[in-house]
Amino acid sequence: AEKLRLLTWADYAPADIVAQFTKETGIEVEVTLSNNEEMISKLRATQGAGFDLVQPSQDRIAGPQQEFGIYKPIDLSKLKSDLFIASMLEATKKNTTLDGKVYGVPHIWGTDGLIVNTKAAPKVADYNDLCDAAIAGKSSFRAKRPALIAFAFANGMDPFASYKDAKAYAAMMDKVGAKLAECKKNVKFFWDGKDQLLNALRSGEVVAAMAWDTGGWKLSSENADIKFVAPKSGALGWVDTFAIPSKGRNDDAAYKWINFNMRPEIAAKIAASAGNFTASNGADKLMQGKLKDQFAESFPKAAIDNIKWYPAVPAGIEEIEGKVLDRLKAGS
Amino acid sequence: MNRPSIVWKLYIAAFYIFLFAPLLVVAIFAFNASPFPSPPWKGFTLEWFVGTGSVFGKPGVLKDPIWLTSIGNSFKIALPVAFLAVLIGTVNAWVLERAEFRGKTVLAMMMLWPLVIPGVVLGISILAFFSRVANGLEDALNADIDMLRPGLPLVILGQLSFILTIATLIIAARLRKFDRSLEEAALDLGASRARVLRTVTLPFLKPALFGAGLVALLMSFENFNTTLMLVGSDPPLPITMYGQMREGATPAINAVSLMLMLGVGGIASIFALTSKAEQ
Amino acid sequence: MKPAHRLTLFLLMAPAILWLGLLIILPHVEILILSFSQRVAPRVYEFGFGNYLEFFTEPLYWRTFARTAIMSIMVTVITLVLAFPIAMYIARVAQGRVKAMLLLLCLLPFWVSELVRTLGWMMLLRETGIISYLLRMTGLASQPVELLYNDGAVILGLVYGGLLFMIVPLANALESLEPSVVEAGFDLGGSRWTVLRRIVIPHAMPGIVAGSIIVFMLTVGNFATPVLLGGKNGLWFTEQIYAQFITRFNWPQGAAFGILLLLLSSAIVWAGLRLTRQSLGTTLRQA
Amino acid sequence: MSQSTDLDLVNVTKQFGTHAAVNNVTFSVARGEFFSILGPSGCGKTTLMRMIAGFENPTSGDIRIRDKSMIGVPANRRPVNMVFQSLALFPMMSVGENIAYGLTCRGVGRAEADERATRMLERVGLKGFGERRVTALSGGQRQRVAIARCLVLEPTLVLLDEPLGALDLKLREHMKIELKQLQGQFNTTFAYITHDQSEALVMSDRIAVMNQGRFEQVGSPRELYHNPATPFVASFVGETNRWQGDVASASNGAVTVRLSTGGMLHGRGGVSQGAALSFVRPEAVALAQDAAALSSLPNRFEGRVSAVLFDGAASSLLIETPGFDQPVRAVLPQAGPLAGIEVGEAVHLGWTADAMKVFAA
Amino acid sequence: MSQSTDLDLVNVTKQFGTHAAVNNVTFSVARGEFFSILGPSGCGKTTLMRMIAGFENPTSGDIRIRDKSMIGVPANRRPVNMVFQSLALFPMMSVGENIAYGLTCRGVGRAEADERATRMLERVGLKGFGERRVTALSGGQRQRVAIARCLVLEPTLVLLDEPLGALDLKLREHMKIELKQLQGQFNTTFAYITHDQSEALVMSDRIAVMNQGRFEQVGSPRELYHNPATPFVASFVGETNRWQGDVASASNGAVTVRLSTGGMLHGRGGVSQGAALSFVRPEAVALAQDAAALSSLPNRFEGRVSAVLFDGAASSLLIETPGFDQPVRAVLPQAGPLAGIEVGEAVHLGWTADAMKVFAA
Ligand SMILES: Nc1ncnc2c1ncn2[C@@H]1O[C@H](COP(=O)(O)OP(=O)(O)OP(=O)(O)O)[C@@H](O)[C@H]1O
Ligand SMILES: Nc1ncnc2c1ncn2[C@@H]1O[C@H](COP(=O)(O)OP(=O)(O)OP(=O)(O)O)[C@@H](O)[C@H]1O
Ligand SMILES: [Mg+2]
Ligand SMILES: [Mg+2]
Repeated sequence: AEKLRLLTWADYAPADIVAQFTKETGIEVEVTLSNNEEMISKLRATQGAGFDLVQPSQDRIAGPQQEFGIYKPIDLSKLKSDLFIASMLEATKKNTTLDGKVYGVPHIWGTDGLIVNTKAAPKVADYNDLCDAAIAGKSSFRAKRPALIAFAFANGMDPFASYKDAKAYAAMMDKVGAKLAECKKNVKFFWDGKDQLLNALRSGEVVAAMAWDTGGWKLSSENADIKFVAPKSGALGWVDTFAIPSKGRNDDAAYKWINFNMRPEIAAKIAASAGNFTASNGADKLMQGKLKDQFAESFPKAAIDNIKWYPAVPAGIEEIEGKVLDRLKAGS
Repeated sequence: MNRPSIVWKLYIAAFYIFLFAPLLVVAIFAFNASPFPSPPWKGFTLEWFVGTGSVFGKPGVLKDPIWLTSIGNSFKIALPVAFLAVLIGTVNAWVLERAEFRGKTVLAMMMLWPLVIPGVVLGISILAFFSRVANGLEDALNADIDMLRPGLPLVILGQLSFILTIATLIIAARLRKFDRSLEEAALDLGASRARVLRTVTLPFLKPALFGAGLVALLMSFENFNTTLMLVGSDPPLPITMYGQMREGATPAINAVSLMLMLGVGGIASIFALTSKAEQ
Repeated sequence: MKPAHRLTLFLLMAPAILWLGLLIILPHVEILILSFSQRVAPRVYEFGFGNYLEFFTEPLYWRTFARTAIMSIMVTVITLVLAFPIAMYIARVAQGRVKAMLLLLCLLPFWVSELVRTLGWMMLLRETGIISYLLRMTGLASQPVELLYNDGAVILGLVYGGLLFMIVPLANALESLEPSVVEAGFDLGGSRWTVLRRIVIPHAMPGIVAGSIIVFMLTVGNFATPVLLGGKNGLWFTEQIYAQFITRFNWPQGAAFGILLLLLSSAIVWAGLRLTRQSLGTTLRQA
Repeated sequence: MSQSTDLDLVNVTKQFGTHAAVNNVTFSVARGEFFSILGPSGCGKTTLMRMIAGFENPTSGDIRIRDKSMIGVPANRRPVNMVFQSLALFPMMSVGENIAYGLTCRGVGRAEADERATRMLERVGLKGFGERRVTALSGGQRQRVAIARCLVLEPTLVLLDEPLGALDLKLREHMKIELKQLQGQFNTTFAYITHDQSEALVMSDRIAVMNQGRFEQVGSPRELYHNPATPFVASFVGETNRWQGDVASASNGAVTVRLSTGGMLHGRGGVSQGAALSFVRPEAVALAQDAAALSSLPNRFEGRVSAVLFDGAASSLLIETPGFDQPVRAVLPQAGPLAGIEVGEAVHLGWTADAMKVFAA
Repeated sequence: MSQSTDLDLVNVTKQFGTHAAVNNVTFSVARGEFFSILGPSGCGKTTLMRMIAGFENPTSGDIRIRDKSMIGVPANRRPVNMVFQSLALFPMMSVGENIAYGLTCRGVGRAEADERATRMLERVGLKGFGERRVTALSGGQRQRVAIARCLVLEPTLVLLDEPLGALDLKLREHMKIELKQLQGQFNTTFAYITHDQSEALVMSDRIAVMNQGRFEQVGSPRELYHNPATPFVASFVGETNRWQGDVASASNGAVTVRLSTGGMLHGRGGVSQGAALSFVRPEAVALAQDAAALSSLPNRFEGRVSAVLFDGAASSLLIETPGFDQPVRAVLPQAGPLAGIEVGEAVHLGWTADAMKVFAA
């Protein structure tokens, strides 16, 4: 049978959705789970072969494309653009355009903020509070670029403004790195996988962490003390996309999958499975009230306005960040 | 010297407890009716083996396509690796023990070399090299050769690169013990060379061939470092386990681990029994 | 007869040549070449020592390197010390069935995936794990105790992983020591310590070296154990290689690290062999 | 015990499970004596020696060296040293280090130990071999190093467990004589075990013949050879003819034996009735071309040569003789009319009553 | 070649590099003969045999079996079978399968091969052993299986490469006789190699003494023992006294030798001047208490017993004799006044000129 090889995040392709797709189209879907870095590195290793559809974040498309040429331009005519929230589609297209060609369309979006056990760590309201001695040994964040960006904002810098100026950016990152290094002794571990963090929060090994909103809301429903908090300096907004690898073998199926996924009723189900929001136009109406309520609780109007959306990452920036992160992990 | 002191015996006992503690813990908590593999004990369940996911939100190993496919992938890798390791290992052993040619010591040293290369380095070097070959072929032929990209074939080659050394050593060790006058005796009694090989040499090597096959199977099943760098869209068991462990383990991993232990234990006992029968 | 003979020989050697050539030598040549190419612009690379320079100028990298080397040596020594009495017992005290059992029991855990073993240690050591739980149950600790995510846990995991590879060559070497030689050592007036130092250890030297080399190699090249058991402070050099390849997409830098790791391990193995005057071939055969 | 004994074993027994490897053995070895224990494989020789050296503890009985009980004294504190069957040279040391090992264990300084080792090497005829690896020595040289390694410690007693077992025939012949000379030269007491009767006979002052954990007889080589006390000793020590029969009559030590195959034999022994074993040495069988020459002998027969086993001075004849179920073995005459005898020829044979020992079977 | 020879080697040479392991050897073995090649270790015996079996090709010369040249015929097509020093029984097969192996190789059917193997086992005294593993046999039984495996093929010629080397002394003595009997019973030609002179002497019809790749002498056991053609044969075959000296005078085969230590000896040999080696067998040395008894002997000396090597029938004396640099070895008299002679006693000794062989050194 026809096959679609999908490289995506956990929960983005739940089994029942896959089954429904197969039923409708006769196309089988082979799902491989991954994260941004591994998605790109896999494609880099294969020069864009091995998968037919991938879902990196929108800021991770242009740079790697420029360096490695691992994606194929998207034929927008094959997509039903009215299925997308127009503003989000436009923003994503802009961020993923290289040499006039579009390489990604939006799928799921969400934010990075703080998950706080309000009983054990009532005072945590911003990223810097993770470094507070009161919760020594019980905080956590990922040793990845979102942490750098978040702490930059929390300490009054604007990293996105310096994207174009590598030197200034490097200097800024050094400062952030120093701040994080100081914070490190407070950290139980740098979390890696979502469930790993959630388990630690559940068990009380960790009481406050920088993490994705969905995780916080999931825990909230289990334990009312745990809340997702939009930090004072602003949550970080991300958008995961659909992109087609340069040597994908089944573009038709890929477009079919995208269109299928963006159908409001399907998108709603996926959003519920992932616990995030979708770029599908009209899906929010179908979504259960709970997620909306949680979003409303975590994001008062001001906080929504304060969300910092990632712009596309220019090539070279990640190298600067990478070194800072390495130092953070290695230094003691 | 031959009467061990009590301290020594205690040390031995402690050592074996130390050796098995982690495995026992893993095995026991495969049956814990809790979504996390940690104490306290919440009661006995088989949910993590055969559950459909209705109880803990995640299905048991035998119902979860992720685990099932990765177990399948492990076999898809291990069986060819074992087969090729035995086949090529036998030929290599023959070259090492029987052939006379200049540069033999160099070749023998080269065959040992993979053992002192870190697995990760082996992985990246093969990845980089085959990727260059694939790119070159792509430019030249305008066709992408999937086999040379990360994926099952490359994992098989990567594992083979060092498992072959082990297989060669095992078979060569046995071949070295072979008394060549047995072959001469068979010739002397009128057998043709092919017959000598079939009736005398191969039967003698059989335990080593079998042993090398099992060892290759086990090593392939548990290899992580090299595989990690070469895996494509079809991860074998260790890679999946690693992913799940970084995600925060559920007892499903314990269940898989227990199955793995039982499998390995089974193979090891077969091996022990056959080698005993051999004596 | 002669040309046919040479053809046969060539055919027999072909698999070995293909194996070593395609899977070992050329790939290493490739990463060597790769390690000398440095990026000047997107998709533009040129020859240079930049990747190595980077290693030496960035303390982070060489510190991780040194840390990995030193900890690996520590792990090797600890493993040797822990394994020696066990190997001694298996080789020289235990008899018949017991001996076979002890050896088989030693082997079993090590054929199970490294990840399973590491998982076991994680379950034992973590704050919500078994040991912490038991300590609280027995009243020895009032708070949950975190034993995971530190260098101690890494060393523990690595030692555990290396034990078998130490015990087997040691036991082999010790076993080949004739009992009467040991008895002669006592008979001529030697104390336990004298016999151990002057007879048993010198005899077991090939086994000690073989075991140490293997354990060192496995340790220095390990990835999963330090990653999973290690804390926020510890970075293993293989993680750097992994990071360069996977999260940084910087293959040339990763290749340079790979070459450096290869040099490190070869150098230490060579030094070990020189110090103990053993040869690689016989040593590995011992294992 | 008398003051001039170096070693005394008193009722020593060693049980392994229910099996008594050494069973109630008592003997003494005098100062300066070359004492051998001779017995077949598995009879308990090594076990006995290991108890003296201190590697096994006797189940019961006492072991005394120069009148001091050794029970509970560990091997490294006993004034005895052992030459092992496998020699057990230390392969990780040079020849010189091997010999100096025991001295350094005693706390003798490096320099002095080396010097004494060098001197000892000279005395055993291995001058200048100190730096060699032991693996680079010939069998006989290794042998001498093993002995030198013991002698340098000037032990009261040297134990030797089949030290010539690993050597080839010609070398063994040579080392037999050399070993005996060394013992005389150092004037040390040797306790030597072997399963080779020729070794024991040639070297020893006294021999104990051991069988199934017990001593059958202790005596000088000639005593054992000419006056065996038991059938086991008679057949184990030296080549012999052996026939089974029944006592026909007995008086005053003179015994007549009837073989089941008909022969009547006259010999001497302490048996008075029932089944009997008779032993005659091949060299005691007299041969003649005509019966008259043997008329003085009580045992006289006529037979036919079935095989000539020519082996130089050790040649023998097998003679098919009516009344006997196996051929009689006799020494091939080196001179005289019978020197050239061939297979199939008839011959007369006979022996004195004294030459035939009869034992109860 | 004569029609009654089974094996003929003509000027066979085998070079390994520059070293000639076998050097221009020519001999024939008659049908049904037991022919031995006797020589020290490394003299080329195995190489010679491997050329006959077909595992090595001679550098030059011809090997003919029943008058057919074997040059270029591979091992598995030659009508000879070999019993290997290591026996080379197939451990993966039962005793019966071992014996039937050669038959099935020839295409004999399973059932018939089994039956013939069973019959052969019976003939070598191993009835009912067919199902056993070869590892479950004693040394002597394995020996017989190895021979049966060859004999079942009814080869023209059986080659045996030191087949008794691995057995212990007593068993070897026994197997010597058994092997000779087997050969007689099957009436097959045997070519046997050994470095043990006693084996060769006892079993063989003819013996070739080999040294450094060459044949020194070929002859019957008695010929070799009593009339050695070369000094090597004289000293290698049988126990002997050996002295080095110079020819003082020589005429008509009678030679007088002056030892450097003064002694004057009279013997026989083809040497007329220069350095000479003299050989006398211990059993040829006559002993007496007073000189008069030896007055008829041309060689007469007086000495003093330096060692009595008591070994039953094989006992000997070492006699320190003025004029000789080493003690003279003589057989210990078993009877007469000298039977009880002790170390230190004076004794007269002598031998005939015929008993002493003199060769150019
Ligand atoms: N440690 C032991 N445990 C049990 N039985 C033993 C032990 N050591 C020896 N034996 C048994 O005791 C008996 C005597 O053994 P020992 O080694 O003393 O014989 P031996 O006379 O030295 O024989 P050989 O001439 O073959 O060396 C044998 O039956 C042997 O199996
Ligand atoms: N394949 C070979 N290559 C080189 N030299 C060889 C080879 N085979 C034998 N030789 C040499 O030829 C000589 C004779 O060897 P051979 O094995 O025939 O001796 P042998 O008389 O059988 O000795 P042994 O009694 O020890 O078995 C030896 O010096 C040996 O080293
Ligand atoms: Mg013994
Ligand atoms: Mg030979």
